Amino acid sequence: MSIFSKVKDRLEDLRRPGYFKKYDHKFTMVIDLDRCNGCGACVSACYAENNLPVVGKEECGKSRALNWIRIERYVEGEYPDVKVKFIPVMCQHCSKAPCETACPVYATYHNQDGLNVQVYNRCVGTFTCATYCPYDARRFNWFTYKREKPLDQQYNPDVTVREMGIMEKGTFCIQRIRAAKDRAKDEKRALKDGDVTPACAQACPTGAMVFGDLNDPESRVSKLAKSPRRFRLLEELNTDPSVIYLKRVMKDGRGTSEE
Amino acid sequence: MKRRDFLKYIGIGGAGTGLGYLFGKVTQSPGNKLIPYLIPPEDIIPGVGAYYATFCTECSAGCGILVKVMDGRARKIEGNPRHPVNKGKLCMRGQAGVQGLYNPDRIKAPMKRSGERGTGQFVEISWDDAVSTLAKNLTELNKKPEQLYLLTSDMRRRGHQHTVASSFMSGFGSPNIIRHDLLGPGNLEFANHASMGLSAIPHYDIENTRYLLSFGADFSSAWLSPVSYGHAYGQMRQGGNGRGKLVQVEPRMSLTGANADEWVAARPGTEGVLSLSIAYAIIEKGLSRAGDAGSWRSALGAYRPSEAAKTVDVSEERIYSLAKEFAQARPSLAISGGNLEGYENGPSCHMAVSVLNHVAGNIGIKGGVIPSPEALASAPHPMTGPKNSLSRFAADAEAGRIKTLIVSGSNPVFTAPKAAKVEDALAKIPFIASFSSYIDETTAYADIILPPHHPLEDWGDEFSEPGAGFAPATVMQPVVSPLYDTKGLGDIFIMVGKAVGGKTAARMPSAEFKDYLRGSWKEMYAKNRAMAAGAPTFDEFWIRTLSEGGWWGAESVKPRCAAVSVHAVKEHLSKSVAAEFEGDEKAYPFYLMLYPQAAMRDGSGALSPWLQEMPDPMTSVVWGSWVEINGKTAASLGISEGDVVSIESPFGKITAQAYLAPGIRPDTIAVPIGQGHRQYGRYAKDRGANPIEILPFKENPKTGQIAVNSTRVKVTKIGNGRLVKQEGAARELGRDIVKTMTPAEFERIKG
Amino acid sequence: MLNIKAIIYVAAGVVVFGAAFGIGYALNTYYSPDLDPVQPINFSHKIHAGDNKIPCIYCHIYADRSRVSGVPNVQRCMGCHKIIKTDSPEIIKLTGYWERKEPIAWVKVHNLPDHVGFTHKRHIKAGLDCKLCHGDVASMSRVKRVSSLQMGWCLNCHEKREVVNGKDCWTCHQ
Amino acid sequence: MAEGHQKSSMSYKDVNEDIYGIITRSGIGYYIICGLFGAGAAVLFILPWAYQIYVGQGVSGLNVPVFWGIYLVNFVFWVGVAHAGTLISAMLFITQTPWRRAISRGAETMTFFALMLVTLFIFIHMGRPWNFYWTFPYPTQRQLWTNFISPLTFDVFAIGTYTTSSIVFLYFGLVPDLAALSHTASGWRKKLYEFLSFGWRGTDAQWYTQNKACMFFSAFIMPLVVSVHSVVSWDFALSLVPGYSKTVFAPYFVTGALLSGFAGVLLMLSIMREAYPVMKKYVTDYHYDRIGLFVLVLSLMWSYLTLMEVVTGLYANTSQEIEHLKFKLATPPYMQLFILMIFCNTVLPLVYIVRKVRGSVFGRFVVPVLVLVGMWLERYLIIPNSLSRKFLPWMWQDYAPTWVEISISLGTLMMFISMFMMFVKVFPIIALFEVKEDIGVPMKNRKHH
Amino acid sequence: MATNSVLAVFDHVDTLLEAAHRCKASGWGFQIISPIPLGHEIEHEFGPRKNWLRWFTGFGAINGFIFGWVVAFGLSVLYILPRGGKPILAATPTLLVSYETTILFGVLWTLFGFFVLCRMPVISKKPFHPRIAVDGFGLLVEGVREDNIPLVEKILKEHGAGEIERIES
Repeated sequence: MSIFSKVKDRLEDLRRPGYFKKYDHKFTMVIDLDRCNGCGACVSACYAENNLPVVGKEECGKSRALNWIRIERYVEGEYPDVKVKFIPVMCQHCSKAPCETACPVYATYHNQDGLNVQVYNRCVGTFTCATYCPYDARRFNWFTYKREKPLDQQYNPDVTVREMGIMEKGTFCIQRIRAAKDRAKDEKRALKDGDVTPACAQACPTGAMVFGDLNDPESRVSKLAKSPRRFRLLEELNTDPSVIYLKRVMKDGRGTSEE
Repeated sequence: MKRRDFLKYIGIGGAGTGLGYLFGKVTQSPGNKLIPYLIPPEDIIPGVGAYYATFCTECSAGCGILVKVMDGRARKIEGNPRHPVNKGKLCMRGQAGVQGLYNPDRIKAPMKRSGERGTGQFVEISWDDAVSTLAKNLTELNKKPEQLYLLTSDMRRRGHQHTVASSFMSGFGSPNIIRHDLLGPGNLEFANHASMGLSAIPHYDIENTRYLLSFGADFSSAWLSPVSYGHAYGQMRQGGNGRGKLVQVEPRMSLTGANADEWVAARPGTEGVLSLSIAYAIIEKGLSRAGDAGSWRSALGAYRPSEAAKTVDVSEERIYSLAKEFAQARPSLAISGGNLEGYENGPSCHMAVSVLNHVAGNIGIKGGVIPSPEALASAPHPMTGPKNSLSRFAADAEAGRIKTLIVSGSNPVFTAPKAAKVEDALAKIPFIASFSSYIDETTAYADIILPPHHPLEDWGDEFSEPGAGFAPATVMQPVVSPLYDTKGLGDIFIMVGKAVGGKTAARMPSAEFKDYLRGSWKEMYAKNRAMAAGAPTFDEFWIRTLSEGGWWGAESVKPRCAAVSVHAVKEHLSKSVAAEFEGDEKAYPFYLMLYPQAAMRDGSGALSPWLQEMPDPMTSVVWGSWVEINGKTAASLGISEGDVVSIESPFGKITAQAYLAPGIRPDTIAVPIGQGHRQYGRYAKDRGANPIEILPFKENPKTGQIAVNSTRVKVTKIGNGRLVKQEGAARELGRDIVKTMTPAEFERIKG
Repeated sequence: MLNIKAIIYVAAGVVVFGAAFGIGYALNTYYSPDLDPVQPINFSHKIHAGDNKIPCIYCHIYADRSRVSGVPNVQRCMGCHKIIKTDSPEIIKLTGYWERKEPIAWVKVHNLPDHVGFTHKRHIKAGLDCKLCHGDVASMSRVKRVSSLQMGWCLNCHEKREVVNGKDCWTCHQ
Repeated sequence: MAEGHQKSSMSYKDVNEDIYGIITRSGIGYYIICGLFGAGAAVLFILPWAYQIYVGQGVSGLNVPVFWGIYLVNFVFWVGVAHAGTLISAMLFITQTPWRRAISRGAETMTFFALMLVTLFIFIHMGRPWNFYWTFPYPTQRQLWTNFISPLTFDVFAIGTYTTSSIVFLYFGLVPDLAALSHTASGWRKKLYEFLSFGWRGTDAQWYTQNKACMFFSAFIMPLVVSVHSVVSWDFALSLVPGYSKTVFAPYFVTGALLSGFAGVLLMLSIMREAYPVMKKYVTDYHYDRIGLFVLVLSLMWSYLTLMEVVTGLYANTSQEIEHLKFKLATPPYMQLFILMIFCNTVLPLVYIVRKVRGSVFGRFVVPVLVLVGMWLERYLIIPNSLSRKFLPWMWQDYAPTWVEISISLGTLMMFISMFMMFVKVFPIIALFEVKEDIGVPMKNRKHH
Repeated sequence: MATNSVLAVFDHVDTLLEAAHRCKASGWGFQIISPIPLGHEIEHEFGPRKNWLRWFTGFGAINGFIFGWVVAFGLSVLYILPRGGKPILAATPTLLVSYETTILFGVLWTLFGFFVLCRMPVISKKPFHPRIAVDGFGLLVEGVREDNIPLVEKILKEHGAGEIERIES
């Protein structure tokens, strides 16, 4: 009987969407669009931290820049009533990510930290994940990009330099998450709020980006995520993203008056 | 089995073994070498990053940074969380600092010119040769030491590196220090001094203000201290004590304008008029908080909204509503910069904004303009000397009064208009030495280059403008060992000074610059009681300072008082506050607005591939320059996006690609500064256009600022093209991607 | 009719080729020179770690603090060999390096590709014996790789020891 | 028995000689043309592909939102072309339609080579094609398998199964013919035939088994044909992309595939008949008549589904769908391409209503070529075009193929032709025994019932 | 008991079938070797037949179906990597995979069955006449006692056989 029920439990487990009963962590980023001024510091920080290659003018012209995070700018209205909205978009680490189902070789999957991770050395480059991604967050190594010497001395050794033919995307600076876990383990404690800050959030001058663990009810993100200004990008697609935006307050803003 | 068959199988087997072996070889990772240290550096653990504190030299804001060093190499620059200026944050420009250090086009050793001047051809020589050549040249000037000129920049004019340079010049006996800086806040400083009597830039308390009225000040990208103001902006919006409102007045929507709640597209050059008319409206409606409102009312009589409205191209009602909101919000703050700094009568414009602040009672209050406290006692004096007179420099060179020129940290060939004739001036100078890390346009004219360390390899210090309650003193220390055969900037002056001998050598510190710096700090430590707090001995203090990145006042210092009196500004406001533009309105129908981007600033960022690839926030253009034209204007001129257009002013012509911007006045076009280098390394060279070239040479005689918004231009289409930018379509098409809410709703949910 | 002989011959050929391929592959994988390369100095772990019982961490000083264990620097070697056995030919080679101020270019025996984020620190802190992966180095006069260092080999151990998140790709890959 | 055939006058011997003649008797011109196509394939396909592998996928025109370009278009197109072959054999076998017999081998061969290109295009479009085998579930020391919920894994299984089944099906038909021809042939062909026929004699039991096996295969392949192209359509339909995520895709793709497949068979037969006049004895106007009707019917079905594809988008009326349709239907040059596609696939096949046209030169050559072009355009208008207009307008980008992509596409087409031509020189392109069956069983006394 | 076989080549099928009837009546075994399938005619003459092929196919198909499920479910459980918020044991996609494997295995087992039932590949030399490859219809009479051979030949001749060959076993 016990074996039977064990098997039954196990099967139920395996039938549970996403499998994990509860993620160890649910790393989440809250981006306050009312703070964000679109300065681009996060983009640059990401280049520095994650060994992103510079592709040059010609490739940029083909829309092949390898920016893991970009700042989208949407314009409303015509002169003189122009309204501009900025939104930093990176990999949204969807809990129900379309890209994860797409990969035939498990190069992208969801891990216990609630992250959508990309395993570079497993990728065979079928492009499926990128076409499925509604946020266009994935970038591809069209060539083997080399930094001219001695610019290569700046490479971050904690992050692989990707070769050609590999898909990549924002990782929430997973190397920093690992390092923080490593430190926490050394100090024999659990990970606490503020231990991990991705490069973009660290650089953000306006403090628009806040990163933390949504599983921890005391964390800053948990508190911010309860904000009534909360929304998620293309939420109607039900991808359940882990990046939560807070609405911009604008003179001609669209209200949520339906509520 | 026959013998022949057997042999066949042997062959097959052999081939199989060989292929298998090869396959194994190919699939295995190749073994590589492990090269250990001969003698291990003490503080380095291989594979573990260490952080060294220093400060950022990419602009004059002086943010504190931490450099992550791993295996002896600088890997990443992050903000120093302890530093009061940037509070651990850092802009894109600061991040890219490592690309200056590891730039492939850095000068690796002293060099001597081998080709024609201006072509940038040099051969390497030894330091001994370089120093003795320069020293020999200087000794020949012994009779007339004033024939030595030093051309330097306004940036970092406050540290000991420049003290050494100053003593070098004074020891040699030449008073001729020319400071040239395209984007320096000279007009603002002058205006603040003249109107409020402040010797330093005050603290604009954006963080605590509830209503920020910005006249062209693009504090989100390149104005004064973008990181510090960026942080303050975030706090103002969602910092917890009510959401502050931002109104931006400028003809071209800048990044800050894009974030503003209201964008007021005043006619170029009339921002000062608008400011004064708002001030007038405040007084008129009896909302003024200034004690001397009455005297102001009469002084500002010419700026009645009813009359100003037409000049400014902003409706009278709007002026009144702005005035009402500005005066009623407490605290409110008006700031000025950007375009205003670039007008020929920039000081007057700035003063007009000071008047507005005064009238609304915003000076000296929290959330307003807070005058800086006294700087640290015995901090090195800011570099003095004739302020910013490139015209004098050009004239002196023309007259043959300059025999030897030392260039350090300035690049006037690029940042001065063609009309300034800097190149001609340089050609006249018999001997030019450049202390530069890169072959920029000015260095290309040099006869000899003495390359200094990159700031990440060098010693130095910085005393940024004191903010409210702190006077930071930041130390620059080498975070990596020098990459090439270069010397510290201070050491170069010391070396040359000693080689020259005589009085010059006597004025030079006896030791290396590093020890001189330490000695100076010891002196400062002795004179400042506040510094000693928590550090009983200097050694302890020094170690703490190095590890924390600097020292910032622990005690809050009382700010000085300041007020604007009619008397002080009368003289400056007596003339029209509206700026003049060169060129006939008929022939040249458009105002030309030049503006610095966060990435390139005055063009010094162009050498970094990261910054080149960083999309401009407002246009998303990368790796090049563009001209922003209003969509309707462009349509009437038959220009579509990406078209190559020529921009012609009375002083020259450039070509650039058109970007149809929604946020720009129809009578204005805007071009970013920073591209169009003819030298300056592989990433910057021959990319885009340099709009400074077509400016008239208008130097403000009092402040030395070159007016960058001072001409009209005409625009003609000359070809088709495709603009390299990142945006596909910038309209939401009703998808409601970025969700927003109204301020009223925000107030409701907060309550 | 059908040439049965031909079928048999072809089949035999395929078998022989396959077997030979396997042998070649195995030869390379398990007996390749990469496994116990000749080092510039004939350093013997047997003498140091075996006979003289010097603990590993004495020379590989970073093993418990960093991802890399750290090859001992020349200074550390010279620390002892200024006095001990200065006349042995290998030590003379070492002294030569020291005097020329030239680091010794050891050949890597345990080499991992760039995308593997292995860290010594965590494994040492978990109380693993160095022997577990490096074999009984104390009995080797020339170091030889005894483990395949392949992913499956890592995973087996992770599974056996029930490492937390031990089968998550990003635990090891970077 | 054989409607419309004038073959009863032929003897079995004629058949043997004719078919072996097709294999052996060709002028030097044939080999030169075949060689030229082969060389063209080498220059236009092998070299650019090697260049692409060496330099990276960046040599193609793909960009950030448009990750799937004409490689995938070709992939889907060739899967489509592959469909007619087995379906003709299988469906018509089950219904025992006699006119199948003369054309089934040719159609199956086309399927076989089309599937080769399908597999090839999967590798060509990969970023790291040297790791292609990671997509197969096989045990390794890494302990990692493949993701069974990925539509691409379905593809691996579907196309793998389809390729295997097609080869087996082709082989089944070939066995008796090879056995028969091995007695006529000489030299290396004889050896090859003997080897491949594995000692087939044609005993009653063998024929019975062969017939049964073909029957089972047909039963398997009919659902397989449907599943393969619907699985290919799932690659797109299982995503969220506007323009991809449509329920109509499975029937739409299958119908389109059959349409292009039948057009391909039609074209192939016409060309073969010109190359081998002797084939005119076997492939007659009757065949054109039947296939033409098929094309007509399929084109009508396809047109209906195309209409529904647009209509479903319009009914959904989301901004995404509308923008996608706007881009596809109202933006040059895609608007013109769409009109061309409709002309090729809907308007043009209508000429087949006239019986005479079905057998005319126009009906035999021009229409099938244009239908194939139209079907290629259909895929082009679905695959890269939908990706150009995804959810975030900021990332909208257009796509244009580069010379590498175009060259590889042309090169593979040439490879297809040259391989087909070589196949004809090795194996009988008309099923020997089936044609004999068509002629009828020789009887001395009694009439065949 | 030494048995011998006789192979006769006929021009026409009906005569061949008549001869076959005679042989059957005489208790001799026979095989018809033909260039085209004669299933229809033979069944008409001798009644319907059956063989084991369906069992091969069925076995393969069922096996394939099971294989599909085992592979897709089993391998998902072996190395658990959650993806897309979908369950590890996802039924719908597995059905798709097993659909394909059913067909694949069915096809492969049918091929195998075909080889087995056709006794292919042939190891030894089997009686055959080159004319059968073109337009002859062979009747192989088996299990004939040696002394009955002339009788058989006579009967075959009577029914219009062309070439007749004795085949030594």
